Amino acid sequence: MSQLSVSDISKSFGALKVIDKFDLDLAVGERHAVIGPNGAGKTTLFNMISGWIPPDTGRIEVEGLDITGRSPQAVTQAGLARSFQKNTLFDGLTVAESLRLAVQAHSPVRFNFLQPARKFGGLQQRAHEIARQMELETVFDRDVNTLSYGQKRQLEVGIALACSPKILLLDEPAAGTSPAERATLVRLLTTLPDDVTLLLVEHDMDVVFGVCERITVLNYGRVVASGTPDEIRRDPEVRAAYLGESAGHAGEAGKA
Amino acid sequence: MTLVRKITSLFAGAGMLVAASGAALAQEKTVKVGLLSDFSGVFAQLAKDVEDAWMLALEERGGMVAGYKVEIVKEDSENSPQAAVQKANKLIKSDNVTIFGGSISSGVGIALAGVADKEKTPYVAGFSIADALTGKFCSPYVARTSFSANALQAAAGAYWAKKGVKTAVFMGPDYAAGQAMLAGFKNGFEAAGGKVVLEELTPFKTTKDWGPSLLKAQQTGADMIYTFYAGSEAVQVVKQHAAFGMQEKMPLRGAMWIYDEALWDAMGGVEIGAIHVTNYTNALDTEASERFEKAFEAKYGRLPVASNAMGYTNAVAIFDGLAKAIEDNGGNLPEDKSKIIAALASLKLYSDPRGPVHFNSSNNAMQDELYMVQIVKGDDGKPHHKVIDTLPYGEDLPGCNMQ
Amino acid sequence: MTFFLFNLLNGLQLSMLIFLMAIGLTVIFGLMDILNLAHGAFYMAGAYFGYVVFQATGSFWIALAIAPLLPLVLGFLLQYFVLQPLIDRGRSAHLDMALLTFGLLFFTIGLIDLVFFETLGLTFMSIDKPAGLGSYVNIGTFYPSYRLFIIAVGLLVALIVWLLLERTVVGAVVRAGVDDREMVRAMGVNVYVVFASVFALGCGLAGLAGVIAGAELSINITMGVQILIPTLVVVVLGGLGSVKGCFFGSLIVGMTETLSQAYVPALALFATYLILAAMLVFRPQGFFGRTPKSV
Amino acid sequence: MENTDDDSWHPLVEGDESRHDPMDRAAARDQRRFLTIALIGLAVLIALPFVVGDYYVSLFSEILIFGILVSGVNLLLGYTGLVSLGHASFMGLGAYVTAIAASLLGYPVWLSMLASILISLLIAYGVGLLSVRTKGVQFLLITLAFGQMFHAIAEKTRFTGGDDGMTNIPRIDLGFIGLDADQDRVFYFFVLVCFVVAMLILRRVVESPFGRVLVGIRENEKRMLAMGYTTFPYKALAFGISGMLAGLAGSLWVQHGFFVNPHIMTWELSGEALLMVIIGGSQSFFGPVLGAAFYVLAKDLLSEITEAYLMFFGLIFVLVVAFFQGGLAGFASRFAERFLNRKSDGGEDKP
Repeated sequence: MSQLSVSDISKSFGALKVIDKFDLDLAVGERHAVIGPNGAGKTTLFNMISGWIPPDTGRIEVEGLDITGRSPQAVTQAGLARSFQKNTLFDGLTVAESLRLAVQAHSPVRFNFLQPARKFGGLQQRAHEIARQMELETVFDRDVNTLSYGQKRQLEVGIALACSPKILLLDEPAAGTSPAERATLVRLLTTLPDDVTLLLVEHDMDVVFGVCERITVLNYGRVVASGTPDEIRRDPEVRAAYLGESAGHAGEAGKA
Repeated sequence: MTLVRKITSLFAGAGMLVAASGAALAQEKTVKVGLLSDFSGVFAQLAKDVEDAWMLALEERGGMVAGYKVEIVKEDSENSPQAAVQKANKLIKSDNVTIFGGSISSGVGIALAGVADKEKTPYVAGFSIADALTGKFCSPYVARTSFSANALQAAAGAYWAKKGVKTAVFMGPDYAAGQAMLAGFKNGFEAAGGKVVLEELTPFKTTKDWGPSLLKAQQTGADMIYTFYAGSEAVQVVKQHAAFGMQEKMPLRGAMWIYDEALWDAMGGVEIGAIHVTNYTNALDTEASERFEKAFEAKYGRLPVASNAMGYTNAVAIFDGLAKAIEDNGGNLPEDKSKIIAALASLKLYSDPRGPVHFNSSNNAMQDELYMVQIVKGDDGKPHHKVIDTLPYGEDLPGCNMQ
Repeated sequence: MTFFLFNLLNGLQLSMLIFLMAIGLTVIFGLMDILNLAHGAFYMAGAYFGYVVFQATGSFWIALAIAPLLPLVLGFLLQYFVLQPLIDRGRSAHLDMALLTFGLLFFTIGLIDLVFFETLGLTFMSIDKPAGLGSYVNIGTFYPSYRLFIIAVGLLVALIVWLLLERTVVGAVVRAGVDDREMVRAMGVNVYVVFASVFALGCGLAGLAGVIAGAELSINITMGVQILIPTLVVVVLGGLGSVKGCFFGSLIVGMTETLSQAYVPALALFATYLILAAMLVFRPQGFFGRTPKSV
Repeated sequence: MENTDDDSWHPLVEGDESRHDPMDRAAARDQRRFLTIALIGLAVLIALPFVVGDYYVSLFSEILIFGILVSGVNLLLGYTGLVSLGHASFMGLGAYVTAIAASLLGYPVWLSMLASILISLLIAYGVGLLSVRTKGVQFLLITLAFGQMFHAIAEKTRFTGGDDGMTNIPRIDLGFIGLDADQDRVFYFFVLVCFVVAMLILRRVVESPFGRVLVGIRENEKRMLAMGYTTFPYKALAFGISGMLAGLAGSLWVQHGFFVNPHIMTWELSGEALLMVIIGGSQSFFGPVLGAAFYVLAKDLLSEITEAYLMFFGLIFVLVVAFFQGGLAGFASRFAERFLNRKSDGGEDKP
């Protein structure tokens, strides 16, 4: 059984067909990227899978459980966590508090309103583990708004990861980062636990080819191609439609 | 000055020890009297009128009652029962007043009656006309120097019915006082053969437009509209009534509040010929009212209005009641302060500007004199009051069960 | 039947008065995200200043022409020199501005109380209606001509606002800004001047409503708060930022208040709030509000 | 990243659940700070009635009652980021329930108080379920609408005296410990006990996992949804708790003044509660209480000078919102930090 199965979903805004009969199947532990030019419908696709926008047609399943049209929180509780393209963080809280909230969301104590939270040390430990994993240990007690941009992107991913997801959806984690920060990010993503399935939307080909083993190319809401990084690089249609100049560059990066 | 008083009173607890030892040194005997009135809010003007009258009454007594120097402590009840309770507590506990009075709003009056009864400190309502004040909430510590809602309006209702008015629409704000006024008017009017064909109570303080109510009144074809509105609501009702061209067809009648002198300007000039009931007007020509009028005009440079007279009687009752209680007690303030109210209620104020008024001993409520007043154009071309009739005081509603 | 028609006229009159208030509030909110709770204060400023001008000149028309200028100027200064700089310094427009202008409303009420009542001893004031509008016309029954005047002014303002927004360049900028605030910045217009001008116009209209109401109702210390609540209800009913919604929202509130008072007085206190609560529960974005952007 | 001596903090040390978690230094520091302020404050409040005059004892009872109300309001405003303009109606509800039960139905006051607390919790929770679907301006207005409706009901209800209200409402009977609550000093201590209990409960709530969720909702509700929190019941319960505290305050208020009428339910009082919270400091646990004290005392002083005291509060409020978001509590804590930092090079605290 596949971990995430998306079958035949479509979405239109008015006359504009944003996603047209999209299919996707992810196996457990698969690292998969969706790429495509701006306006290809990647973010809409993400929003549909993570429950923010209901699809017009089609069906989405997590481990065989139908989550089509369910609320974002229900989708996350079903084991699918996402990050955001634009930082969606808790500016007034510390890194520790942010991660702890994410951990707590999947703990039975979350609605406990009469015992001090500090009694539940496990939450804190798990939060710290995530911070270590995301290389945010040194800023663990700092306010989020004092972090560097790259650290904020790491925290974006960290918060999603702290939800202990089976499937992790990352929406352009490298958007706006420097090359050094991108390298860190690639390193972190490659060390994700094996049983976590990863679905990535990303513009930066270094990250895509560095992390993913399968790639789907989207253009005008339709799948143009799907395959391994090598297949994608070779696909003439992809080259024409999308990769263009950057194909060669990406190819080199992929080999590197 | 006042700030110093605040700060010293803040530490009055600690200061009490000192004060006790020094008390014997005090030569002059003083009695503190609280003037607690709605100095802010919709009744601010009335409260100011009451204060002016108090000061006149105090001046006439040389600032003394029965050998005690009178010290007035003024507080603002903000037209809010909550604030009134708080300020009354302050007057009683921090300023140690012997007696307090002057209130305007009925809601405030009822709240204060509760405090007075609880704290065993006399309270004399000046303008709070709710029937319940000297009915359900009556107490040996509470007296009232104004008429009650029922007595005034029943008298007015009976008057109009006898004048041949067969049908009337009642309009008023939908809260306790408005409901009380309606009941009183209806009692008197229907007992004398009239019929209230529409009872139109409008949301209090939130009504912006009386058009719908005036249209409804028109529909009934009644002989007159009888109203109880005060302040800005009165201004708006009178203006809109005129704007709908109803002055001829269905005249607007009511008590003194609706055609209050203070509102004439805001109404854009009062309607000549309008008639209302009142318990005082400066057009009265009794000896007592002429004397009051002269004294008031000498002090303030203007003629007194009904609220001045109400405040004056209030102050006179308090001061003379205190004097009587002190004299009855051999020159000292009585321990049992209910004796002050008892002394006050036994006063016969035959030379009050309002006319010969007296208290009803069973509930300490004043039995007033009532007049029907018309607004006429005077020789100076300005509107004036003219007394066109006197009418007998109605009855206070029963309900007082004083132990 | 005529009873019903005249009630409709009354309702229309009240609707237009509220509309004059609400239109500024809703455009300001749509464009700048500021819920200007001080709108009631500008209404008061118009009425009180109108009274002063009227006392000085004896003319309703001069008061009507001059008095709205005070709230207009004050509104411009407030937005340009206080609110916008604070927003730029990172104050959340939504919450902080609502709270701040709420404080400003309290301040204005206190200030007016201090000046007009405590210092000048004036409690109830009014502006005399001009000759010709002070009386009534016979249209089946006597109907106040001033009410017809209010209706005319309201419709006229609605028309002008509509033309301004739909047919002028500035209007296009404002409309674009209501739809997408970022877009205006990208257009290279001096956004701050546009913002402050729109804010000022809204406040000026509130002041105009104040002068008009000052002649029909009475000028007193509670008038600002009294009109503010139905105005807020209108803005929410119509959908925050929606001009069309504002117009129809005004009609709904004005008609509800008038008709409930005429036909079901027991409900008069509740009717508007019931509609508001029901709507917020079932359609939080308002009748004409855009559905909130996903996410 | 300095280490304080008693917390031997290291990431690899296992969490010790019997004590507070050694890793959670911020919580520990916050707890120390809370206890310090709470103990000093309590000492002052206990000593107060022995120092000040009768009137001020009753004024301080009022401050504590408002303190309960505004701390509840702050659970929404400061912790959850929701501005309610309808809390006066829950205060009024609590007041009316006590008045009706104790005065009309003749139940003992303590039972009436319990009824006030329960009923205001339930009704506020119900109103919360309907209101928290909205946020921001809409939330402000829907709470206002509910508040106005409650006010209208109170005005229209004849058996509670309509606009006149009810008077002569008894205070709690403390005869079983030989005390008479009709004496203001005794009543003050009764209010103080209620206040302490309310604050302890509130402290538990804000410190709990639930309380942390509220803060998360304030900071970024979208992310909370994405994390898998169904935020709706959290907000509704916060609204309920907040309304319950308002109900308790109302129940005490009616005993304090022996009186209740619908004016207690006006939205102006809800607005004043917001003033108190903001002036005192919405980011701090005790800030609102400080704001209540400031408001009541300053109003008392100002009303001696002018009846237009609203002008000053309006101005102070505007300045606080614009420039001093921490309010009085923020001021105090900055002052205290500077003072403490000079004495010992202690770590910096987040207000």
